[in-house]
Amino acid sequence: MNINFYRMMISFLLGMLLTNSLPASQTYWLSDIPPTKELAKKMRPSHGGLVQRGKRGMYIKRLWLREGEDPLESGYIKQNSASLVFVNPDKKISKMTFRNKDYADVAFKMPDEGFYNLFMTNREIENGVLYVSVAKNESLNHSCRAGHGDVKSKINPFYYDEAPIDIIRERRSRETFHSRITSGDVVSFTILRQGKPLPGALVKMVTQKGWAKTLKSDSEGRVAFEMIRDYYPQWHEFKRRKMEGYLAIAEYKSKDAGTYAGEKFSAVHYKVTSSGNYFPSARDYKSYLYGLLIGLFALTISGFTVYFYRRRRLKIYKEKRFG
Amino acid sequence: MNYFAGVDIGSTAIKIVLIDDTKNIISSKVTPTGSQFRKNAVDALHAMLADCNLAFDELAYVISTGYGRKLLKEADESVSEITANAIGAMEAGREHGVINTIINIGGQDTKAIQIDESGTVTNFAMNEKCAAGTGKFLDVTARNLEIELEELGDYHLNLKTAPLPINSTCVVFAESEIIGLLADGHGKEEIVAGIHYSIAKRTIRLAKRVGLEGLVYFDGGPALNKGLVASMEDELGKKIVIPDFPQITTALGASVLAYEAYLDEMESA
Amino acid sequence: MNRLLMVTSSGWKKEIKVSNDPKTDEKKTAFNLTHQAIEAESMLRRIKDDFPDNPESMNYFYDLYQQVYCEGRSVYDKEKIVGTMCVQVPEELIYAAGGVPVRLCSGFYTDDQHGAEFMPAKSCSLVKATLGMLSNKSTLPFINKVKTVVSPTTCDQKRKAGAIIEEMGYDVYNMELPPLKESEEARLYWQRSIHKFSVSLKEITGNKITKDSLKKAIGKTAAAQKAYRKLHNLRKETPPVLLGKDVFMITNAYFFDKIENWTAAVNKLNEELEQRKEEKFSAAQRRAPRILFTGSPAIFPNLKLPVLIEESGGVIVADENCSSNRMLYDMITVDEWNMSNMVDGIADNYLKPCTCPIFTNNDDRKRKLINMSQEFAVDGVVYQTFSGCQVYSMEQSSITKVLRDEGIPVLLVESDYSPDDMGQLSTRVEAFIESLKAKKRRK
Amino acid sequence: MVNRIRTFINSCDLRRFRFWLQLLLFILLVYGGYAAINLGQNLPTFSCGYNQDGKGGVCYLLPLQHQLARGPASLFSWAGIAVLTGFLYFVIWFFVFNKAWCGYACPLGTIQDWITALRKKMGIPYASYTWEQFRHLKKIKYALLVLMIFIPMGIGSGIFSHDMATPFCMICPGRTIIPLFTGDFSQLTIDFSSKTKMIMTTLGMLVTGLFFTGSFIKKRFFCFFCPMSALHYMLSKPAFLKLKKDGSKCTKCGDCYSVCDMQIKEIADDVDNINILQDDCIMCLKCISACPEEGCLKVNFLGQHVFESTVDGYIKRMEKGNKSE
Repeated sequence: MNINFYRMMISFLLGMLLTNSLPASQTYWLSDIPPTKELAKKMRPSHGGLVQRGKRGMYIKRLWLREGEDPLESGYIKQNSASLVFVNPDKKISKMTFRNKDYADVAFKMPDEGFYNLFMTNREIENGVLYVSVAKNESLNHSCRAGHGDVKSKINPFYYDEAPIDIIRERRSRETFHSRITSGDVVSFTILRQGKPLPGALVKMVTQKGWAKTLKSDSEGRVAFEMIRDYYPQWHEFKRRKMEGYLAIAEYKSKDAGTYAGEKFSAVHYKVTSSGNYFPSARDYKSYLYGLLIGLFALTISGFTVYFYRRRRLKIYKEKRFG
Repeated sequence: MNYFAGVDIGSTAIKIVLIDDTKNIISSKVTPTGSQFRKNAVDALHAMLADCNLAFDELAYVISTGYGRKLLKEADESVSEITANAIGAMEAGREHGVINTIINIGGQDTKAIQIDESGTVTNFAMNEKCAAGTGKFLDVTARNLEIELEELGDYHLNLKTAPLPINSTCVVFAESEIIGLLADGHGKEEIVAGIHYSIAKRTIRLAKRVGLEGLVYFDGGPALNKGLVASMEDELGKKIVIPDFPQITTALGASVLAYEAYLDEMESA
Repeated sequence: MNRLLMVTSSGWKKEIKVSNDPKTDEKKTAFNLTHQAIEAESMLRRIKDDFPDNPESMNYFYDLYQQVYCEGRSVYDKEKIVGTMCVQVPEELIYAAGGVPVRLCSGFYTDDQHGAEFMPAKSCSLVKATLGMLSNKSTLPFINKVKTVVSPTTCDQKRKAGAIIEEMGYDVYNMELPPLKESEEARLYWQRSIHKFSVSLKEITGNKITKDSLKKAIGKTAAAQKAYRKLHNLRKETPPVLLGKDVFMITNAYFFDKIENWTAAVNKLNEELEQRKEEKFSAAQRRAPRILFTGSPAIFPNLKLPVLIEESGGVIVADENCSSNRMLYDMITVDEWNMSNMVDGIADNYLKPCTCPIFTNNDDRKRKLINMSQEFAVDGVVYQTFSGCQVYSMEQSSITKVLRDEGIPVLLVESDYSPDDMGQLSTRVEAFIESLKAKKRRK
Repeated sequence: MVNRIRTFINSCDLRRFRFWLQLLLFILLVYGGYAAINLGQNLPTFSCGYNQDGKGGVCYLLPLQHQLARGPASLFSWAGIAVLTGFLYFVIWFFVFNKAWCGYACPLGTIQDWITALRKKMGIPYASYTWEQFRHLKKIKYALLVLMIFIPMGIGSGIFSHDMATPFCMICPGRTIIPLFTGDFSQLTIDFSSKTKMIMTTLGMLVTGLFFTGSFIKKRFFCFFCPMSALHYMLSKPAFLKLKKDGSKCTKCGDCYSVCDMQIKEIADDVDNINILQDDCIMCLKCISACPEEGCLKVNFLGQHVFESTVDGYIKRMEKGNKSE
């Protein structure tokens, strides 16, 4: 754990050098993993990832802007003035900005159940190309005490038409607030541009351990990845709640030209990122074979004991014998 | 004025009682039963009526009781001697207080009856088949000692020493036992007293089965025998009520029942 | 063929033809000339004629007794008869094994005298009569057909009688009955002896008990018991629809009659009684005291006491003895109709509800008597014990105490088969009936 | 008119009635979820919570163990009220049918009755405990109840790891068997993720294996060890549905004891108490259907007649049984 910490510090320093203008070609994404240990202590796990407990049990979500393509070691951006669009489960859209205290971070309360979406859009022109980079984050808020009543209405993702480019993780058929993405699951994304499916986008999936795969989105802008199984500890050290991060980056170059803030550009380079977590698959630690074996074992053993007991009882009658 | 008759055809004697509708006894008669139950009973009844110059049809209601009750066709109804005895004892013992237990030693059987205040029989016991300790036993004893039945009481009373323990009260062996005792030189008084005590012990044991609390009433022929009464009281440990005419209590009860049955008939008619 | 005039104690005459045809080898007189026949005939006559309005469907039973007990014509001819000594022998198993159970308890005074040679003076007349019947040459015809006698070793005298019967040449099968019935061990013990009995029935009757034969057997006795249960409930009516002596005749007929005919006859009688119930017809006088008869079983022709009670004005509305109620009341309950559950169901049915005094504690019998006296609105209980019957006389005090606490008067009668205590008995019974009437009038 | 209905009910064929009612309630509790039926999560019967979307309501033991595992801070604070209200709902549900929940509504009980019916068809006789075994095994359900309450509290106060969550559910055959009816086989697994999980799921599978053999030879095998029945019994006194016996009418024929699935002896032997409900009783009312005495055994709901033993009913049932199988 501490090795990563040093590497994180280096990239952090590197980040410090660059002023708040962002090199356009970099990948920016929002992550709920805190940069420092002190912050990490304040965090608590919940169904929707790390949260902070506010007054009377209110969950507060904090997101940090990070730069880089590695879900674990990407550096934290110091300041950023980009505007943020915040959408709560009731689909009310509001604006937000980074607090830029010592990191570019944002925090919001999550009173209701459901998904909270946050979009950071940043536009830069660099040597004639307009880089539109969007960092998206979808945080879930759920507590079992609220019961599991109408899951159906709150589970569906939010389609934000104004986003220049958007990446949406599709919900699986019987998904509930308790469902988790596990190794071996098929995770599919839809890439939208101004609300319309964007075919031909290059979507790259990067996991914490460095596995990466790039696919092209099909005609409806859909792309599907099968999550990799990359957790092989000794069986007795196995942690079924081991959380590993992934980063989905979609890029698309379009030829249309135009001017932005006075400068002309000849091509637009869209980039949208979305981070998430995945866990070891139940099949890694649950075995049907052993289950059925033990069940059958108990069945046959007790069956035979009863059969022989009954046969023996016919022959002699077990009297109470003394001595 | 209506007259009611109660005819008690016992094994040894026929007892008839005549009462009027104020329930006091007009006349009573005791004759030996003899062999023809029915004829003797009817003759005795007619003889008694003749004495009080009444005709048979003036009798409003006649009830027969005792062993031969079913044979007396002239009776309007027949009632068991236990029920009759109970009513009779309650009637005769009225001035002595409320009777609880009746002991009746008849010719062939000994009965103990427990009644409640209204004269209903609540429990009773009889000696089994054997006639030991009954009137018959006293007759045989008197005959063997060549003394009169009535003298038994006096012999018992002028006894000075302790009575002789007689173990068997069996009528059949009574004769041989008494002759044996006489041969051993025992006085008649000793023997009579011993016999009285063994009868008393046997009767009280029977009576215990129905309970002996409250007032005990003793009737039947042997109740005339003073000696027997004394031994019974000694054995029981308290006074026993003896009616003036103990022999006719059952017949009296039958006549009272005749009177009540006559009243029932009048009401329902 | 010369004629002989016979006169019995109760003044009844009968003309007798003395057959001396050479065919009968050792000069065996035809059954209908024996003393048993005379005794049976006089009692049957007394039961039929001394009571005015017997139900019409009782004639089936009167004719049955006439046929079997007076003329000696057996109901069975080819069937395999298995004699049983007591109600504890499971009839269903015998029927299932193809045999026919016949109860050997006899009520004949003549047999009682014959039996006296085997038994001590003061012993149960019923057992003496049974021994006499089995040893007597000119006995009831179907008794000669009995080869096997099943004795469930209930009361001491019946158990020892089993050994004497064995010496007479019958083969006797003794079943082991536990002296206590409450505990689980007793239940299993009895179930084991029933299992042994159902297996050894194969040697007795020659065919094995199968599931179907057992089911049919249980169905047969269940139908009979259903008919009896209906009769039992009809007797609760006031005014009473039937005299007790008739019920004894019916249930005693169950000893030797074919079960199908018996059930049909009882069902026919039930209809007639149902009809009487509507008409509010009373089989007894107006204020006849309702008597519960319990104690040693009253078996034809020794219905001396019941007939005496009803002649002196009482009516026996309920009985609790093993010649009638206890034999037919409890029905077999089966949860799963396979062999093991049916046989165990039979075992439980004969042991658990039984109120026979041979079991050590008799609180079941007390509760049953109290419950019956309430249900039948009983005025008095007559408790008969045969002199020498030790189990019933031992229970006299406890039963009388319990009934007296409930306010029910009890008449304890100790008698036997001989008619010589008729005089004394009639006095006591009449007195008891009169005391009940007086009590009833005052109430 | 009331009497005619009453005699009709009293002489009904209880076996057939019970089969259909059990089937109906089984469908309600195991497939109710598909018809959006949700009877809440405090049901006094084994409508298993692990049967994800099919369940018509949740067996109270699951939320009870969750709530007790919350840790002493919140358990004994105001938040603890939720545990009490949950328990209150359970008690109200329970008061309505008393232990008839086990005899009629419990899906696991119904499965065992079906297995018994199979054994009956095959003509194999049932087994029964001896009196000693009965007396000793009787205590197990109370031990399980105590464990079920104290282990979650232990989890809450940190003595046990979270992997021990809902301990009884882990070893309950309901968790593994009832979801099978909605095609969810996931519970038949051994969870190797931690030693505790491994042991608990192994125990679960062992009990499932034992359950099948046990309920094949012994009627209502599992109900004898079930902590829910122990919990029920503590609340059964004031419940509305009462099993009553009139001792004066009882001839101690022992029929009720011989047909009782749970082998309860007190029902036949006890002639003094009126209220004779025992802790093992599942109120299947077979004893009432087997009682030959008029009005001896009866069950009534707040004093109103529900079912009563009658002679005619008894005879009819015995005749029907004799002819059928």
